[in-house]
Amino acid sequence: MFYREAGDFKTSYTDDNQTFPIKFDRYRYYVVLAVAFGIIPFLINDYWANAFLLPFLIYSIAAIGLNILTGYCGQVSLGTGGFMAVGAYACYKLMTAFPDVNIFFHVIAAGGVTAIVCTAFGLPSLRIKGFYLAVATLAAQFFLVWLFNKVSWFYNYSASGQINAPERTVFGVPVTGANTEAWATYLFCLVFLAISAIIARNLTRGMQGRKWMAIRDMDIAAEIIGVNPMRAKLSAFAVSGFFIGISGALFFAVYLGAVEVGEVFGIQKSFLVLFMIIIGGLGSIFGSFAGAAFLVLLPVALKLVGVDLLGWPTDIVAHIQLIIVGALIIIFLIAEPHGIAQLWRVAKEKLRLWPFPH
Amino acid sequence: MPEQLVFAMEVFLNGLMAGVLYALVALGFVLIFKASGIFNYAQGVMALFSAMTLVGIMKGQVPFAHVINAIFGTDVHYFGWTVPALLAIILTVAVMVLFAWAVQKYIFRHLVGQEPIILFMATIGLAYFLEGVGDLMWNSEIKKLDVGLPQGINEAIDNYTFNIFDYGFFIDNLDIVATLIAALLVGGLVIFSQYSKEGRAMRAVADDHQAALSVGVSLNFIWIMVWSVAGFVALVAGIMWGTKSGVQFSLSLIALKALPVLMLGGFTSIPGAIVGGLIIGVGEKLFEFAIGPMVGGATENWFAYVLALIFLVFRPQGLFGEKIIERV
Amino acid sequence: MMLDSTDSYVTEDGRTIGGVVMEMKNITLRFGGVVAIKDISFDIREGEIRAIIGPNGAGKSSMLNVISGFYVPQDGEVLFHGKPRPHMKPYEVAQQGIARTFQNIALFEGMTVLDNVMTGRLNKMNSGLLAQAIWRGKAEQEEIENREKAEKIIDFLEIQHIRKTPVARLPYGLKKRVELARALVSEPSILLLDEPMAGMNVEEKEDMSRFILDVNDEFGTTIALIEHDMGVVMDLSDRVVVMDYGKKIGDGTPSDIRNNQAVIDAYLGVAHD
Amino acid sequence: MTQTSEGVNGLTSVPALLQRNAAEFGDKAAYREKELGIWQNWTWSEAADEIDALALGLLTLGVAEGDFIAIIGRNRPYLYWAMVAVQSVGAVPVPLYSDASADEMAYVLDHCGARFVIAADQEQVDKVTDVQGGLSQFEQMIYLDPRGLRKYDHANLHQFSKVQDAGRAALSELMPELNRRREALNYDSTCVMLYTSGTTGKPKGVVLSNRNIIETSRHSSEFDSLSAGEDILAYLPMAWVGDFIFSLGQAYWTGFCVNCPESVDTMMTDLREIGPTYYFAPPRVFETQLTTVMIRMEDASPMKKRMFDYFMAHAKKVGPAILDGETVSGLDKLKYKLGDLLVYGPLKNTLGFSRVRIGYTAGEAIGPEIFDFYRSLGINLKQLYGQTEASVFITQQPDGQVRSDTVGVPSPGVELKIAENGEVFYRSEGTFVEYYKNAESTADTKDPEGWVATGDAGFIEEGTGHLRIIDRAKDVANMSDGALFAPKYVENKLKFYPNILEAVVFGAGKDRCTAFINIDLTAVGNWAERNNIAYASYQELAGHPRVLETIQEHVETVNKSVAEDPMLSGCQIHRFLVLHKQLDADDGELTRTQKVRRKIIGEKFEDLVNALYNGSPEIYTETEVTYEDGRKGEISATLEIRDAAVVPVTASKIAAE
Repeated sequence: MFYREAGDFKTSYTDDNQTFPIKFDRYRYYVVLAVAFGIIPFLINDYWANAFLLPFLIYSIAAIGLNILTGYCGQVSLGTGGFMAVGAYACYKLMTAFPDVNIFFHVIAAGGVTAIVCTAFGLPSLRIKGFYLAVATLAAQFFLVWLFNKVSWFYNYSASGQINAPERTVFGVPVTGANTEAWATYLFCLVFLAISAIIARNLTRGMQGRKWMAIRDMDIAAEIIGVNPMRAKLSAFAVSGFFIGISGALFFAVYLGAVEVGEVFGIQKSFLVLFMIIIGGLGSIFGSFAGAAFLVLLPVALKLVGVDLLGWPTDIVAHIQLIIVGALIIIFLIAEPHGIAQLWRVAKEKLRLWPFPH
Repeated sequence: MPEQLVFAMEVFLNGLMAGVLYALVALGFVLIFKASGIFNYAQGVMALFSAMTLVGIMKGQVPFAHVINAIFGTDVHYFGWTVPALLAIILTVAVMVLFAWAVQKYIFRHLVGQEPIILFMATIGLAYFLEGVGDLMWNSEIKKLDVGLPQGINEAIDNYTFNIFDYGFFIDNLDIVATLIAALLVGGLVIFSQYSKEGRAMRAVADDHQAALSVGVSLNFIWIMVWSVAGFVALVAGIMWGTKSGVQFSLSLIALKALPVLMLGGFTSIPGAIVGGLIIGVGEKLFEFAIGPMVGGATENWFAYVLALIFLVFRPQGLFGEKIIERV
Repeated sequence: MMLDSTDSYVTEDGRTIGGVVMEMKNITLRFGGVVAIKDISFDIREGEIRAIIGPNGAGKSSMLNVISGFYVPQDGEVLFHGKPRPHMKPYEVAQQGIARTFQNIALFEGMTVLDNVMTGRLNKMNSGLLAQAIWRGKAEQEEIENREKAEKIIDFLEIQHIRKTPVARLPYGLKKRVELARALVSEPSILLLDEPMAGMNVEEKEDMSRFILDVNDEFGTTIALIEHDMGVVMDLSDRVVVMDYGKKIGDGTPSDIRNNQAVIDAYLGVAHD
Repeated sequence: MTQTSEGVNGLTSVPALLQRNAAEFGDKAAYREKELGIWQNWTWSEAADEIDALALGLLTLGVAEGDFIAIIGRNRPYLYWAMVAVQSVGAVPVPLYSDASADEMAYVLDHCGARFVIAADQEQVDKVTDVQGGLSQFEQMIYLDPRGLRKYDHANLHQFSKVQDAGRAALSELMPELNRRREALNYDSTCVMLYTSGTTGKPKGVVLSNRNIIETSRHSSEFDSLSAGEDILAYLPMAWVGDFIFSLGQAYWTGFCVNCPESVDTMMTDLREIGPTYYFAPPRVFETQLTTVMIRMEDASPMKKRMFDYFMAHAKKVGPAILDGETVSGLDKLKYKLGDLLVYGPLKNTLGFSRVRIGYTAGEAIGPEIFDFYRSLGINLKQLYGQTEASVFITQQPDGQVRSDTVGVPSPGVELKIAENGEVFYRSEGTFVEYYKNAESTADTKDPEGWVATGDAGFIEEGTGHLRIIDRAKDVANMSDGALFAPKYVENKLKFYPNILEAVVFGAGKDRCTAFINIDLTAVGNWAERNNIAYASYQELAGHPRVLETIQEHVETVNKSVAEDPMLSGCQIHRFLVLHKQLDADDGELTRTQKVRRKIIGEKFEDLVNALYNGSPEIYTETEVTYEDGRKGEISATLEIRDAAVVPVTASKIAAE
C-alpha cells in the first residue's frame, strides 16, 4: 500500500545486491537507526533500560550468533548458555588483567576467545549431524558451566565464586560498574548490536552465507559442488561463537554487573536463545531481532497484566509464562516454521501488491 | 585386598544401579524414537509431571488450586481425602495415556514428515508447556513421595561385605528395589516389543511407515501407544527419583542424564540403551571417584556428555545404531 | 573408427572432438557384498557428449558417483588428463572442474534461483571471511563479477523470469534447468548429468535436449550423461557406454550400439543367467 | 507555414543532434536495457562512441551513401544505434517488423533494394537467409546476438560487436570520411524510410526527411514541454513511425532516455520498474490492462473490493476534473487524496504509471470508460491523431482539453482542411517526401501544394475546434436506401465492451447492416469461469449460447445509441454472428498494427457475409488458419446467426422532420 516502486530501478549489481533494495524499506531502516541512536538515548530511563532495552539489545546479538549457526548453517546448538559464559568470563579476566585497555576491546577480544572455544566444540559436527549434534553441544553447556564453577582461577579466587564487573569507561563515561547511566550502557550495547547485525548481514548475503545455506539445505550436494564442509561448518561455529561471546560479555559486564555462572548461563539460557530464533525466524537477521524483542517483552507484559493488573502471585504468572512460551514454540513450528520474519515477509508482499490480492 | 579397590567396587555397584535407572529413562526415548523418529526431550518433564500427578492424587490435591484461589479469591487446597498408592498409580497411568493421546492429536499429527530436528525442538517446547501445566496444577513446591518402597541402608549387604573386606558397602534399599524394578521393566519392554503383536507392529512402523500401513497397522494408534508406554516408563522413573530425593524440578533433569546414554547406545537400539546406561552409570561414578577430587568434583554433570561426545566422533551411529549410508 | 587417446576428429555437424580427458580403468565398486560396478573401463574425450545408459540398477549412477568422487571404488583407477587421480574428497574433485547435476534434483531449496546459481561460482571466489564481513574491496568486487557470470548463464538457459524466486516454488522442469545452470556456471571441464530428463514430459525433454546440445556447442563443454531413455540418448550423444548388472556390455557410437546384440537383449530383458 | 530551411541552430540531421547531446548531456543516461538482471546504462557520450564505432565499421564493410540498410529486431539500444550509425554514413535505415514473415520481408528488402541487413538474432538471420536468393542487391548481414550462429558461414555474415571493433581499429583512417559524410547530411536528406503496413495492398515505403522528423519532434516536444529528464519505454515495433518519433526523434531532440525491456514477456514488469514519465500505448493495451485490473480485483476480499469500488467511483466523479485543474470542493479533494493513498497511488504503482506525466493513445478510438478510468486515476492520458505520412502528429489534445470522443486540435505547424466528402487533409513540415519508387500513389495522396489526404472522414467541432474522426473515408459509403454508412463508428462502439475484441460491420450498398464479432478470450473466458461454464476451445466458447446472449445485449444497446445520431441511425446492426476464430495478422485479416482489413475479411468469409443477408439461422464454414510456427491448417464450424432488435429508423426520421 505504501510502496511506490515504479521508477525505482537498478542500474548496477551493487544497487541490486544492497540489503534494502526497495526505497521504502531503505528509508524505514534509516528512520529506525535515527530513532535508535538519536532519540531513545534522550528518553531512556533505568526501568526501560533494564526491563527491556538492554536485554533486547544483548539477546539480539546472541540470537544473531545462534541464527548464523542454526538458521543459516543448519547446525543446531544447545550450548549457547555455555558459550555466553565463555564470553563473560573472558571479558572479566581481560578487564581485570588489563584495566587500562578500553573495555570496547575487551568485549571484542572476549568474542574472539569464544569463537575459538565454539569452534573447538564444533569439531564433532564434522562427524555427527542433526540432533546428535544438538545433544553433543549440551556437553559444551555442562562442561563449561562446571569449569567456571570449579576452577577458581576464572573468578580470580573470589570467595563468593561470583565475578563482578569493575567500573570501566568509554570516553570518560562509565559503561560498567556501579554508577552507570542508562543512556550510556544503552548506546554501548547498541553500537555492538548495529555492528554485529551489519557484519552478519554481509556474511550471509555473500558467498560465505551461500556456503552455509548450501550445507543447511543439502550437505551432500553442497560438498559435491565444491563446498568444503569442514571449513563451512567451522566458520559458522566461529562466527556464531564470536557474536555469542560478545553478547555474553555485555550481558555480564554491562547488564548484570555480577554473575554466578550456574544461574545466569545455565541450560535455560541456551533454550531461551534457541526459542528466540525459532519464534523470530530461522535464517533471518530481522528474525533474530523480532524473536529477542518478543521473548524479552513477554515476561514484562505478563508481569504487567498478571501481577500488577490482576494481582496474581508471581509464581503463577511465571508458570503461565512457561506454558505460553512452550505453546508458542509448538504453534510456530507447526504453523509458521520461519517465524515472525516470515509473517513479516508475507505482510510486506501483500502491501507491495496492494490493492490486488495476489 | 587394597582399600582403594574395595571402595572402587562399592562405587562400581552404585554405578551399576544408577546405570539401570539411566537405561530405564533412556528406554523411554528409544521407544518413541524408534516408532516415530521423534527425539522426545520432554521425557524428563514427563517423569516430573507424572510424579507430581501421583503425589497430587494420593494427597487428594485440588488441581489448579492456587490458580482458582488467585482468580476467585477462594482458599481451596485439598479435597480432604487420600488415595491408596496403587489406585493412584493406576489413575496416573490413565492421565499419562490421556496426555499421550493429546500430544499425538494436537502436536505430532501436524508435524508428520518434518525433519527430526524440528520434531526435537517441538518436544523442547512441549517440555516447557508440560512443566508449566504441572506447576499450575499441583504447584511447584517440593513434595515428598512415598509409595511404600523400602529405604535406608541395606543391612544384609553391609554385614556381608563387612565380613569379607571388613568394610561395609553402603547400598540403599531403594536403589536395590529400583534396580530390580527397572531391570524387570527393561526386560518387560524388550519382551513386549519383541513378542507382542503391538510390539511387532511398533517395530514395523519403526522400520518402514509405508510397509506398516500396508499391513494395516494404524500409525496413529501405534504412536499413541508408544507415547503411553513412554509415559509409563517416565512414571516409574519419576517414582524412583521422587522417592529418593523428593518431587521437584531437578527431577526433570534426569532426561539430560539419559541423553548421553542414547548417544552412546544409539537412538534406535534397546540393548544399546541398556548397555549405554550401565556404561555411563558406572563410568561417571568411577570417574568421580578417581579423578573427581583432583578437579574439584561434581564431574557427573558433564562426564557422561564428554564421554559420549568423544565416542560419537569415532562412531557416529552409536554402539548399536545402524550404519548410515549416504546416497545422492 | 579406431582413435588414439590424443587424436582429435571433427563431427559431421562441425564440432571438434579432442583427445581423452578422463579415463576409467577397470573400476570395481562394492557395497558390502553387493557389486555395483564390475571391472568397467571407458574414456571420455574432450568436447564430446558421452552417454552412459542401461536398465535401472545397472550401476549407472554409481559410476557417475565414482567419477565425481562421492564413491571410492575398491579396484581400478580414474585417469584425469592422463594422470591417475589420487583419492580425493568430492569438493576437491569439484575444484578440479568436474560439475554435475543429480537424478532427484539436489537444489538448495531455501535459496533463490540466483543464489543457487551463484553457489556454482564458489570455487572461483576466494575473498576471506573478514573481507566479506565488511563487504568492501575484493569481496564486493568478486560478488559483482561473478554475478555477471551467473546472469549470463541464467540468460543462456532462459530462466530470467524466475531469477529471484525461491527454488522451492518452482515446477520440476524448471528446477532441472536451474540445476543445470548451477553446474554450468562453474565453467566445468567435464559436466556430468544424472538422468537430466527423468520425469519430464515431451516438450520439457525437447527443451532439455536443446539446452544440452547448445551448452556443448556454445561452450564446447565435455558432457557425460546418464539416461535410460534410449531414444533421447541416441540423438544427443557422440558415444555411448551401455551397462547392465554392473558390467559394460557395449561401447561405441549410437549406430554401433543400435545393432549390438547384447544391448538389444538387455533392453528386451532377455533372462540373465 | 514557416520554412526553417536550416533547422534550429544548424541541427539539420539526427547524427548532428547526437553530437549535440553528447556534448550537452554527455554523462546523462541516453539508453537503458534490462539485461543480465539489471538496467544496463549508456550515457549520451557512450552512445555516441558506440554509434561512431558502428558507423566506421559500416564504412569498412563498404556501405555507400544512399544505400538502404534494413534493420530487423525488437527494440534494443544496439538497433537504435544502428539506425543513427546508418544515417551517419549517409545511408538510409529501413526498420522492419520483426514479426513479419519471410516473404513479407522479401518484398520490402527487394523493393528498397537493401544491400545490408542488420538483424537481431538467429531467427531473423534465418528468415533473411531463406529469401536472400531472390534478392539481387542484398550483400551482407550483421547480427547482434551470436547465439546459435557460431557455425553459420560467415562469408557475408558479421557479428555486430566485431563490426564495431573493426570500426574502432580503422578509426584514424576512416574518421575523416565519416565526418565528411556526416557534414554532407542536410535538412532534406532522407532520415528514414518506413513501410506502412497499409490496410490494403502491398506496403508502401514512406520516405521521411530530416526536416520532417526534426521539425515534428521539435514542435511536439515543445507542445508537451518534454525535457531531457523524461523516461520512455520503447516496446512498440521499431518499424512503426510512432516508435521512430518517440524513441528517436523526440529522444534526440530533447535528449531524454530510451529504456528497452528485457523481452516481450517481461514487458509489464520492466514497465513497472522503469515507471516511464512519457508513455504511449495503443488503446488495446490500455483496454487489456483495465480488464486484467478488474479481473484481479475480483479475487480481492469483499471489504477491500468495496473500498476499491467506493474510491474508484469517487475518482470517476472528480478525478478528471482535478487533473484538468478545475476547482472541486475541498471535501472531494480530501476524499481524492485519501483514495490516492489507498487505491489510485498503489494501483498506478503496480501498473507502472506512477511517474507518467504525459500519456498518449492513438491509432484507434478508445472506449470512453477506459479512457476516463486512467484519467480519473490522475494519469494524464491524451489522444492524438496521426499517420506515417505526417511523421505522426496531425492533431493532439492540449492539457485541459482532453476528451475521449475527439482527437484534439491541429498540432503546432499543422494546417487542416476538410474536403466536401468529409475527408480530412493536412499540410505540415512533417509531411512525407514521397512513397519510394511509387510516384503515382504519391500523387494520389499528396497534391502539389503539399496537402495530404488522411483517408479518414471527420469534421471539426464548432467552438472547441477539435477534430472528430468518424471513419476511414473509403469505408464511409451509402447504403442502398442512401443512408450514410460508417462501419468504424459502429465497430468502435461495439469494441468498447471488454467482451468484444474486434467487430467488422458490413452494409455498404446493402439495405441493412450486419456484423462479425470477435470475443475477447481473457474477458469472456474469465466470465465463463465465474459462471462455471466449461469450454474446450476458443471456438467452443465463441459458440456458447450464453456468450451469444451477452453479445446480443451489447449489440442491441449499441443499436440504441447509434439510433440517437440521426445521421448514422441507419447503421444499426440487424444480424450478427460471433466468429469461430480470432482475426489474425498472420492470416492477413489484420494489419501488423492490428487494424482490420475489411475488404480481405469480406472476401475471405464471403459465405458468412451472404448467410448474414440471406436470413439463414446458421451456417457451416471451413477456414484456413496459420499457426505460430507458420504451418497452415483448416478449422470448420457451424455458426449461429442472431437477429438483433433495432430501433425503428423511420420513426426517428419522422421525429427529425
